[in-house]
Amino acid sequence: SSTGTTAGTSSSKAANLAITFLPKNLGNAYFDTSDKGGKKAIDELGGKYAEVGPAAAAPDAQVQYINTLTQQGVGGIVVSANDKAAICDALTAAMDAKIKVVTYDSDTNPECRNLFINQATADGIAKVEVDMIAKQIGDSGEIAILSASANATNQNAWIDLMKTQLASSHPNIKLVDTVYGNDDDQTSFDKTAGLLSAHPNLKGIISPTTVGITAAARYLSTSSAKGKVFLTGLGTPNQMRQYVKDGTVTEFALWNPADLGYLAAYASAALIKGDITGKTGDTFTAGTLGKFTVGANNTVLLGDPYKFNKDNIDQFNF
Amino acid sequence: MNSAASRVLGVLRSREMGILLAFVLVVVVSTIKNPGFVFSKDGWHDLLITPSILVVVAVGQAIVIITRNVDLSVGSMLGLSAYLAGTIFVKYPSIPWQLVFLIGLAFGALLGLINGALVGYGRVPAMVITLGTLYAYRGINVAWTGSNRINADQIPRGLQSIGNNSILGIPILTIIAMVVLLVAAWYMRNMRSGREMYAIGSEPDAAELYGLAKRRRVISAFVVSGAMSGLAGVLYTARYATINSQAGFGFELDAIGAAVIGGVAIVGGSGTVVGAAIGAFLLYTINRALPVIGIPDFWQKAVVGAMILGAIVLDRVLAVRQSRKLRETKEVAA
Amino acid sequence: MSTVSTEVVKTYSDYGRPLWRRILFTREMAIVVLLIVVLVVASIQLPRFATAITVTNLLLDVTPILLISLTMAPVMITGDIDLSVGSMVGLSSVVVGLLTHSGWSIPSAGLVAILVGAVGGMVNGLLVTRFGLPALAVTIGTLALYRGMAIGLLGTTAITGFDRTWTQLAKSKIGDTGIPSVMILFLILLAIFVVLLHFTSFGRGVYAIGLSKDAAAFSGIHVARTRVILFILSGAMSALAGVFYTLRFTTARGDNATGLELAVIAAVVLGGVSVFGGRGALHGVVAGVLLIGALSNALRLAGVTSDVINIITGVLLVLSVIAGSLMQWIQSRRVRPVTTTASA
Amino acid sequence: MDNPQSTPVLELVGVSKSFGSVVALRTADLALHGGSIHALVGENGAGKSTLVKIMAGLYHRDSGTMDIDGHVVNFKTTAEAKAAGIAVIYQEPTLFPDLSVTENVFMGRQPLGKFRRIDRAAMRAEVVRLLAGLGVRIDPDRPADGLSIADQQIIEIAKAISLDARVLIMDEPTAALSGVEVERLFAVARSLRDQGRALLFISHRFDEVFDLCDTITVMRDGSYISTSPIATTSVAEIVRLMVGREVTTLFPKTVVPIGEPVLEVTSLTRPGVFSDVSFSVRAGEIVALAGLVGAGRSEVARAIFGVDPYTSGAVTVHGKRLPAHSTTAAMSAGIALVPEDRRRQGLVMNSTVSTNVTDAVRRNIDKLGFISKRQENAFAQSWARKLEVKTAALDSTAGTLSGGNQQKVVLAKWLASSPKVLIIDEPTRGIDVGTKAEVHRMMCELAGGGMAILMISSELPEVLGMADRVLVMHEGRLTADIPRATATPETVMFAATHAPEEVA
Ligand SMILES: Nc1ncnc2c1ncn2[C@@H]1O[C@H](COP(=O)(O)OP(=O)(O)OP(=O)(O)O)[C@@H](O)[C@H]1O
Ligand SMILES: Nc1ncnc2c1ncn2[C@@H]1O[C@H](COP(=O)(O)OP(=O)(O)OP(=O)(O)O)[C@@H](O)[C@H]1O
Ligand SMILES: [Mg+2]
Ligand SMILES: [Mg+2]
Repeated sequence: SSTGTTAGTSSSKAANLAITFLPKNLGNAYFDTSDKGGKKAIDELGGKYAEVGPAAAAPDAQVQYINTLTQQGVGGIVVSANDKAAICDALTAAMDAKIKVVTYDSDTNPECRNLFINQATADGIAKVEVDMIAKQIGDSGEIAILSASANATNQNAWIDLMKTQLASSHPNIKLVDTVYGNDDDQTSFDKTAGLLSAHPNLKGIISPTTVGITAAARYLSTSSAKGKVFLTGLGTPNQMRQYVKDGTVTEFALWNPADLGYLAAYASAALIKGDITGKTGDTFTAGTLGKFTVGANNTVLLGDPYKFNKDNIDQFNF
Repeated sequence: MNSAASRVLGVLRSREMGILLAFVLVVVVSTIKNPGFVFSKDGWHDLLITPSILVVVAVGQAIVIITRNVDLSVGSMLGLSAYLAGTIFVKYPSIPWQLVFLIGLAFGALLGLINGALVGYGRVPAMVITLGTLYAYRGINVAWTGSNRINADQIPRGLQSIGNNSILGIPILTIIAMVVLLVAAWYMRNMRSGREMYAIGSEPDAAELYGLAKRRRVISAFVVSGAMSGLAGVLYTARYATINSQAGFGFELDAIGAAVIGGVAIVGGSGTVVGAAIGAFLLYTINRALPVIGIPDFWQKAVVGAMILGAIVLDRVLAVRQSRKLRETKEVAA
Repeated sequence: MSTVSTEVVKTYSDYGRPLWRRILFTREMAIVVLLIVVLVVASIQLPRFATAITVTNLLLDVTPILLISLTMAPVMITGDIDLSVGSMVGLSSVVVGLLTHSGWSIPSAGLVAILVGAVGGMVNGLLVTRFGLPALAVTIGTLALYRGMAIGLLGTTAITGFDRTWTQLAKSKIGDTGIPSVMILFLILLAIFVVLLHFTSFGRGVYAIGLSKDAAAFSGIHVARTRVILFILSGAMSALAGVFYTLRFTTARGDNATGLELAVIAAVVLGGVSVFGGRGALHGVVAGVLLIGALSNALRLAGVTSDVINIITGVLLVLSVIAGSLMQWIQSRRVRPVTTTASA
Repeated sequence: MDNPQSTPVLELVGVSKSFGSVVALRTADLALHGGSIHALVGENGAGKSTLVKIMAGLYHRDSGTMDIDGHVVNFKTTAEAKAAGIAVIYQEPTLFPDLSVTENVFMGRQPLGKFRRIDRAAMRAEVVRLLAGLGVRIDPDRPADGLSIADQQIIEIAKAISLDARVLIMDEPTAALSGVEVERLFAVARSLRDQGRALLFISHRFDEVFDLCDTITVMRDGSYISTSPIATTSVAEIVRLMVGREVTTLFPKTVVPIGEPVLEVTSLTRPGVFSDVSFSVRAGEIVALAGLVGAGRSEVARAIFGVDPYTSGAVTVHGKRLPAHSTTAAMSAGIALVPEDRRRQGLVMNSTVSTNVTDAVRRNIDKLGFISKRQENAFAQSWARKLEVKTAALDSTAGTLSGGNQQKVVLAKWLASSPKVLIIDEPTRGIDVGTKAEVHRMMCELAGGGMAILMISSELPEVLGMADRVLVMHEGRLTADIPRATATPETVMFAATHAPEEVA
């Protein structure tokens, strides 16, 4: 088809190491960190790093960017999907044009990408969050979840798993509400306020998103619920440091997003160079992170989430 | 009936009264369901503080709408000045916050002046101009901010405490909003230029024949709206302390909604800034009250939409009844 | 009222200006020319622009806006406005999703969605005409209402997994041209609306309503009925765009097409439709939509970021209206209108 | 009368003004003296209103001089003119409907108290005093919205008086007023004259001009023609100067055979507006509907035509009953309505002449719903010729035509629909004598052709001169049905001012 000619550069002999990161949206601290990791890896590889993305996390805008990248004939796209199906066709078209597609952070349907770099297994993430909140509130009472958007694939998967684990291992904990802050600071902030007024007996909040947990912590830190309502979830150390220090938050978890980007970039490069095809069992080396093996469903696992608290938080800067 | 009594009756029958009652109703119902809605430190605090930023923007928006214009760019202006305020704090952490408030006001006024000049001199509908600047200002914001963001730890604690602390049980933000509101209400009621804005919105052609300084008034309305958005931007920084390029996105519809719910006629010439402020309170309190009343998160927006429609339909029905009454009484003079 | 009224019977010229001036010196033509300039410059400057794949992507991207602009233009020509179109796209998407999920076929689900759109449009129209409310205020309300219903109905889920024959059809191209097949549908609709608006007495009524509702009513034009019909068409067309949206992105979500209303209005106004009503033509509108689409596509391809695209869209919009009034102003140095245009 | 020795308060010499290619004023001269009421007359489009707007500071003259007390002035804004003591009452009232009567009177110059705060109490007291001085009872706190035209005109006058202006200009202030209201206005005008102010009065009604004014200036085609004391001139003389020829008969009434009833209205009622209105109009008959402004005549006409609804009663044409509230049904039954407010209702002002002419018949000239510009122009061409509309091209904007020509376009629009019943509301409002005679001649011709004509008019001479039968309305009810033979000013006015029970 006509796509072959436009993607001409990618079929030249030298590997086309122009790799573009397409996060869910720009201006998101989490992706800033992860994409910086990606840039570091691409610089090490001598490739060409770029980052594009929509201002607001919507799938249609992501499709336009994917199409443009296909037109430009980049070597690889590293994308965090705003919708697991919506961007599928655009990604398939990109793969047809010999572009390697790696998803990170939030996956698409498996057939629309070459590889998914999984920050942690959904099970592991759900477990770590449930364990932390159970420990903090004394394994009984009302809790609520402050999520990102109602459509976020990864969030919903974790929430479902958390529900199962709560039901099976923590019968005295009652999940009373799930609200959506849309990964928007102001909305998350106001939703936290709403949660507290709607549920006067609330003892804990889990926010499995870095935007949400920061906004919730900021709300709690000046509210009278500070110290009474426990907050945990997924956050970055830099954003959470002051709230851990002032006692608003005891413990939260995350993987290292920079490592995630770094690994995704190396995986993308390995695909472009033809070192791996993405099939289960392939192995490749990701710079300083060492050797990784492609697991089931063409997925590479970064590792287990890491817990941050007063004692260790100052050792991290991202 | 003596005039004092008729004035009291007039106030009771006014458009603002209806919305105020609706607001009280929402609060009462929520409080019955959950006393903490009002009778807890946080409930009280949130009740007052949540709508405060919108109040400031809605006051400016109401003034623009009263002149038979509309300002769609308020959200973008808010975002730009919030980021400007944040940047100033990052660069000069010891800067007095009062100065930043002034800078925000002035910067917003400048953006508003651009809107106003384009509308006034271009003789083109404000809706188109401000739709254009909505895009342009937001674009400038994104270009400037890029994927940067300003985090809470970069904003001085002093400012953040302004954003969240209270004096005598009333949040500072709310006090600021109320001061702004009172000044604007006084101005719109008691100053010649304020009344001229009503006149211009009521009948622009007559205003022209009459020799009112139409262009100047319209431009100043936009400058005020810009300044209010600028101030709101700084307040946003103070309250949320986290700013990226999307701060205030979509705020224009909330601001117009607040004004419209508050009885400011979209065709200009009538309504008050106080009404717009009550509209802002009603709009955001509803948002918070719905989960308390037991309506799931997902349906909130739909309820807000239904409320806007209810408010304007009710307002219209009352206005029609009123003007029919006026027509019927006209022959008394003859 | 000539002093001597028994002169020879006069023949009036049909037009005050020669044909070429009437055709070339219009707002619409300026936009068409600008579009051509953008296309030519982009093709020269960006080697990857003049390709079939660009044609495909550009047209697919603008299809929802193109569709909705066909009805937004007449709505705005009557002096109304419909801000609820983006929300209706979302609601229609959710309806399609829910129905197919419970076993309906795409065509029947799509028809129901379009019906829902028509009803939503009718609600807008009746609120505007029955209560004499400004369309801006009403549709701000339904903007929130319809979006809220969409989000409320679907909750957390996004429905995917539509019948592939339909999702493929939504993206298929006509042969090697790169032109999406959906353009055939659009062209048919465009033809219908061009005839309706520019060559029928219904269309004449639309313009008359926009210029003076009173005078139109006294000329036997069904003012309220016409306005309601246009709102119904607007709702139905937005729903159709919603069906396309769902199929193209193979996902039904409540937040689909958030903010689309402003993009549509920007394009329609750029294309020469006056927000006061009474002015505008569909060739300008289509050119306006394509202009914004082509510009953003070219700029993205050139590596320009979305912010600059936003700035350019905004500035273009402002410039395009200012240019018109600048010319008016130059003319007004000679002819000063007594009734100055009000700003709203 | 003019005192040639004294300096005029306001003097214009050789003023010209063009709008693009349209020359509105060529050489206009005018001198206004204190203690005098000066009349300005001329055909439609003679340039009177343009001259007014120049004096008001709204337009800027292209050449010529304007002096106040012998000093040249150049107003850039209406505010400057106001400051110089010139108050203008435009034909269309310039009120702000949402604001109170008080605010309307004082907009922009409210009395101020401390901190430049508006002193509402003082303002209200002053308005109460002004209105009392004018002898009217209008609630100063009510909004201007909903006031009758007459009351609106009173507010305009109160405004002008409160300005304490030295020059008061009134552009056709009486066009929409009834007899009583006109008298009240004249009383105010005379007292202002006696205070030494200069007044300018523009009107197409000569009886008023000769009643009120002491000096008269005639304009034709944008040029000054003559100024003379009223005492030394006559109506015929003025008309000759204005039109440039003799206008012999203003009411060329011809006797035509009266046929069968065409339009029949029975017990038409709309609560609060009109009730139990019954009458019929026969082919070839001109029936006048007289009454005071606000009696509800236009409302009856609108209900018959289907623009407004009615709650009970019936309208039939040739025995066929029409559905209520349907203009299309009325039109296809052969009714046409030339509405009273041509700027808002009669014409689409921003549309072209040809579209306006075809607007009402567009469903007749289309083919299977399709309409083309060519058909439209051909159609408009023929009707513009028949009525001799004065316009440069068929695509000129209707709003740029002078009042009389606009009226011709409205007539063309409705005659084009070949109606059986023509309802014509204030057919000659704001129209000069020459055109007026033409309109009247046309009405007689149409009646002669078998058309049934219902004419609403506030001008008694027109009613008496044209009608075969006079219906009179008072406060929403028909109070009299007077045949031509017995119709006199007295019988009509009596019925117009008395409720039905009192009519014997
Ligand atoms: N704004 C304008 N643009 C173009 N032509 C105008 C404008 N105003 C007035 N004219 C033209 O100038 C001429 C004089 O108009 P003007 O309104 O002064 O007449 P007039 O004496 O007041 O007539 P009438 O008795 O109908 O009110 C007319 O031919 C009119 O068409
Ligand atoms: N928007 C406009 N553009 C151009 N000319 C105008 C406009 N409005 C009014 N005119 C001119 O002003 C003149 C007077 O308008 P006016 O409102 O006084 O007309 P009217 O109601 O018909 O009464 P009369 O003609 O008796 O003055 C008309 O001759 C018309 O040509
Ligand atoms: Mg005039
Ligand atoms: Mg009347």
